[in-house]
Amino acid sequence: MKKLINDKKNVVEEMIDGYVKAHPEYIKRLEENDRALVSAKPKEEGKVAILIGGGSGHEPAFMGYVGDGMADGVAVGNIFASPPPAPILEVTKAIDKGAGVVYLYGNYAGDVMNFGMAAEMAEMEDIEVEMVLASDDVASAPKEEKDKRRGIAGEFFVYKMAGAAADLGYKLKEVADIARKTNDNTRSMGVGLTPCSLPQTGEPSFEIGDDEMEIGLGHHGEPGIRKATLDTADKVTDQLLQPIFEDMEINEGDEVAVLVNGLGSTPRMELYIMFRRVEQVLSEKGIKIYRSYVGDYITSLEMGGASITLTKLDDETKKLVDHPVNTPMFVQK
Amino acid sequence: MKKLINDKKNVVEEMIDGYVKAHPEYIKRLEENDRALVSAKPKEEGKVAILIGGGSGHEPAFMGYVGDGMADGVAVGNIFASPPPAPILEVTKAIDKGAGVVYLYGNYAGDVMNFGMAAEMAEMEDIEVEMVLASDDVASAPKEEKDKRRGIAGEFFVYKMAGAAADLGYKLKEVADIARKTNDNTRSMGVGLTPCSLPQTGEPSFEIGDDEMEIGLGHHGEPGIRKATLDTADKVTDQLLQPIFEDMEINEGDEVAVLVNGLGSTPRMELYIMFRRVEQVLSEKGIKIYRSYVGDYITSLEMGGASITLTKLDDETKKLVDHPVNTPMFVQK
Amino acid sequence: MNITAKELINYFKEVVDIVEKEKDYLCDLDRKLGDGDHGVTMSIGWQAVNEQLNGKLAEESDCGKISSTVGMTFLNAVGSSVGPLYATGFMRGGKAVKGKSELNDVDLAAYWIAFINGVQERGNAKVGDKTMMDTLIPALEALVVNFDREFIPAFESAVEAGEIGMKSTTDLVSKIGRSSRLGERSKGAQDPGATSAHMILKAFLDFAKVHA
Amino acid sequence: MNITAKELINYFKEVVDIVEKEKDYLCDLDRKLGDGDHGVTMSIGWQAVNEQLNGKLAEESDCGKISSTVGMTFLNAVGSSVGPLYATGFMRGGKAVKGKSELNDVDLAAYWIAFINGVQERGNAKVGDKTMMDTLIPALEALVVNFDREFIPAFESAVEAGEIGMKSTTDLVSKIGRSSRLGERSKGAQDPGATSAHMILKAFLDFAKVHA
Ligand SMILES: Nc1ncnc2c1ncn2[C@@H]1O[C@H](COP(=O)(O)OP(=O)(O)O)[C@@H](O)[C@H]1O
Ligand SMILES: Nc1ncnc2c1ncn2[C@@H]1O[C@H](COP(=O)(O)OP(=O)(O)O)[C@@H](O)[C@H]1O
Ligand SMILES: [Mg+2]
Ligand SMILES: [Mg+2]
Ligand SMILES: [Mg+2]
Ligand SMILES: [Mg+2]
Repeated sequence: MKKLINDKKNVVEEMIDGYVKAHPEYIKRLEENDRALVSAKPKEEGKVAILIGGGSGHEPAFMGYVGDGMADGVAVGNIFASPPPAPILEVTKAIDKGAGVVYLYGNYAGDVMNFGMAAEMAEMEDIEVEMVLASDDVASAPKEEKDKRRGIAGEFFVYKMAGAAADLGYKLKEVADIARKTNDNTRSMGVGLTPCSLPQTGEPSFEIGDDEMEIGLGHHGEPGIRKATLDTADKVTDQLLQPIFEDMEINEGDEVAVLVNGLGSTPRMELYIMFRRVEQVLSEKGIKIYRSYVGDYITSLEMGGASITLTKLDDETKKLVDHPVNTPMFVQK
Repeated sequence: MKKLINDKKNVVEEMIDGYVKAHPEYIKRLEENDRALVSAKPKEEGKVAILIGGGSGHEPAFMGYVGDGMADGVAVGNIFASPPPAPILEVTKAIDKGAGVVYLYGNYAGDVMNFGMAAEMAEMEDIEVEMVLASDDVASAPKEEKDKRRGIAGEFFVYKMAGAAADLGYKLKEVADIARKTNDNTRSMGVGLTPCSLPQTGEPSFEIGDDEMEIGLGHHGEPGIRKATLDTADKVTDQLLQPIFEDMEINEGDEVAVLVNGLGSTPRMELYIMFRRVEQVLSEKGIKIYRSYVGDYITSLEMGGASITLTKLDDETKKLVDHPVNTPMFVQK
Repeated sequence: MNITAKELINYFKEVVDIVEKEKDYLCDLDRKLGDGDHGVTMSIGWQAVNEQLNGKLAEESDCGKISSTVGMTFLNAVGSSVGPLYATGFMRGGKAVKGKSELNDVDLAAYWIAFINGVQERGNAKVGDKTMMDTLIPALEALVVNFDREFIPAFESAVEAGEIGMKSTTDLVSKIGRSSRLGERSKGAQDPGATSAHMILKAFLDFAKVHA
Repeated sequence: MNITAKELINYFKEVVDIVEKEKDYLCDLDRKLGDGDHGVTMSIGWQAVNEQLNGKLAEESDCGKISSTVGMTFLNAVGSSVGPLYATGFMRGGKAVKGKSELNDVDLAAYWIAFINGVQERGNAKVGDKTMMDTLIPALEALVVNFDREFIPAFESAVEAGEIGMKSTTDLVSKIGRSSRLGERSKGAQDPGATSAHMILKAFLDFAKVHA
């Protein structure tokens, strides 16, 4: 596939370079490690700090979400690969304001090991760390094993709520609890239409027929639960919603935030057509949409497809989801 | 190409449907015409209103830019086709607060005719209308005929500045002058890597070899000025910047806002790699970047490629570019 | 010859069918020069017209009203470049035959003269700009020069002249509209608007011959 | 037999070459089961290691230091799943031979035992989970059972057992890591990590034989 890149070995480096140069008022690269980025506006002393991270290629996630109301720092991995412990540790040291740091990341073997190692090292430096893993992808393990599920677009809500809580002065444990509660109340399902390709290999990430879609696809192109014949937007949306409803305790009168997330190359036009159906189905069920997000929030390079995420809200998380955010790639008033 | 749509005849209708349902706090569809959308938060009496519009398929443009600090209403056309006069007129009537309406749109034969007809009708209803056409695409006509050029991503800055001016209470003529000044000081160049396809035809919008790019491509897939062999991001960026510099009165010490705009499927990673080069070249020339925008601002469905826009700033436009914005698809604090 | 309101409606229905049949071809042409949607746009517009023809206009007996409604309907369904152009044509044509329930030879000539002048005024394109005017202006000239009481022979030469004009667009460098940005690269492809304009004229000629 | 620090460095350079040669194959395997980057990751990591081998480590005479540095370098270059896994292996191996400028048969056995135990502790995977442990645990068992003063024969059986383990992953349903989400669909492809682990062991055997 065609890419606007220079040396394929340097894509992540050069992306970060461009990023910090484009948004110096938001973001700073640490001298200690060039994969370690922190907010240019440090938090007040005594407030809990939020650290996010994961592989590259998911932009706006993860580096795009550093700023007021979301994360204080990010560790940036290679494409689709967890960052190593070193940048995580450096970010941790830089953003800790004496109140501890919450690590938020997706449930992937690599991230679990690298963030885990970094947390051990941080504790050796007397920094308290809480870790919360997003595991919102219904397709990735049965309901009984929710903690085995991977994190996909629903991670966005985990950052959103935890970031707001930290901003509002919640304590370490409380911020982590908000993140856990959000993850518990969040479900996502994705569909893939066209593959992406890693700059280094140029090979399509998966094979798929001209009239096929991959239901339950992961956001690194990991195969989903089944291939099916591509159908109308409404029917595809229904196929994504159904397992979410089967999995989730959600009833008439409940309120949710909705995220219809594009995987990279699917136009907003199609995302809004999907949203239209989500709204129809939810309103038929008497479930109220409190807030909606439609766009590219966690992508997979130029992959084609989308995911739908529902997160059930209560009075506390409604306040948190409304909390303003100001980052280079996501601003909410 | 694969699309997540229902009936291809209804894509625009259903997109708008989803859009207004997703963002009821921002946007309202007029009863008089279902292609006529206005801000849910009407402007104060006596303030100039901004009307934007054009074909669909460019999302976030144009409908995404309705809200505080940008446009008050939008007329939505079919895919890549100007809206007819009727929705333009209805929006005009709905948003006029007695101080007149500025129409901002790109310089395309269709838009010129339809907006022109609507303006005539509006005048018959005693609404004062000013029209400003964006013509920022250096590739589309020689320098001597700047007014023949088409508008591409640089339109964003025209909306941004005019929207801010209207918000700050500028009068009709003054808002239009700001829009014209911005257009005069704005230059863009695009590059296409992969085509998009209209939902109705499913055919690729242009043909291009596996190692080719189209330099100077328009954002509807109109062929550019030449095909060239795909090169590194830095060299492509240089090829886009060179004609901009040749065309523009810009010197050491000048300040600019930069927009690196993705056409649809090009990942942010690549846009930031291009931005990195833009910053290098500008800083070599001693030109200061006052503000940067990197992302999908005016797209062409799932087209692959990008454009670079520079807009030269003065003290007034610096204030205007900094002015906050709050729309469903673009928020600036 | 006389064309009744009912027949005029049937003519417009023929255009609907032709556009449906030729829409892919029109898109192909537009992909070479523009944004590839001319066939889509024509189809959207004429399908909307078709609804009116079968609905509100089905019993309409004023040829002028029929044509203006076709124009307005087309315009509001498509916008785009051809929306205002063809709409203005059909509305001006309608104005020229306002109130008439039948069109005789003179009416028909007046109708198409008004049509073409309307398109020209709206778009301001000249012969050689590589637009539909390369079909329409030669057609207008031939119609005016050859009209002498009988519509069909004059219109036959108009369609012939239009066809030559249409074909001439292949070798032209575009000077107006989307394709003008291509410069020299616009050579070698026939203009989609010139092509659809020819279809509209040709369809009327065929229709008139059958009903003569 | 004895492996000097210089030779140990040369072994790691062999791994660098093998990974470069096999990276596409490893990506192919990972595309079937995971995110398609295993070869890329291995290549990035071993290229970073190679820089150290030719730079800071070129004159290093402490085998323990060499191996730990290889581990840390690999980890910091790649992160990912295999970063912590292989890094822990090389660091634990390094710890087992700390301070030694030459490794004898017993040292070598201790090195690889520590290596495999390290990987196992880091990843907590068991035989049958369809990971690199399907190569490494059988290898460890064979090494321990067969080691009797001489390293090469014992390691030969370790590599053989590892190969059988590696091949067995093809028919396994994955229980851990990215591919576990595939369920039954993970059957039919050999695990990329099991494959690269076998390469690392096999390369050492070949190297040791030449230097014996
Ligand atoms: N000013 C004009 N006068 C006459 N015809 C024009 C003018 N501008 C464009 N056209 C015609 O419009 C055609 C393109 O129509 P279409 O593709 O439907 O619209 P758009 O260019 O908005 O996509 C061109 O082929 C040309 O014949
Ligand atoms: N917990 C674990 N223990 C041992 N090996 C593991 C574990 N998790 C994953 N692996 C190995 O990692 C390999 C994948 O490596 P790689 O593709 O580089 O990382 P990632 O999965 O992060 O993309 C798998 O093939 C598997 O052998
Ligand atoms: Mg990976
Ligand atoms: Mg068009
Ligand atoms: Mg067109
Ligand atoms: Mg992998």
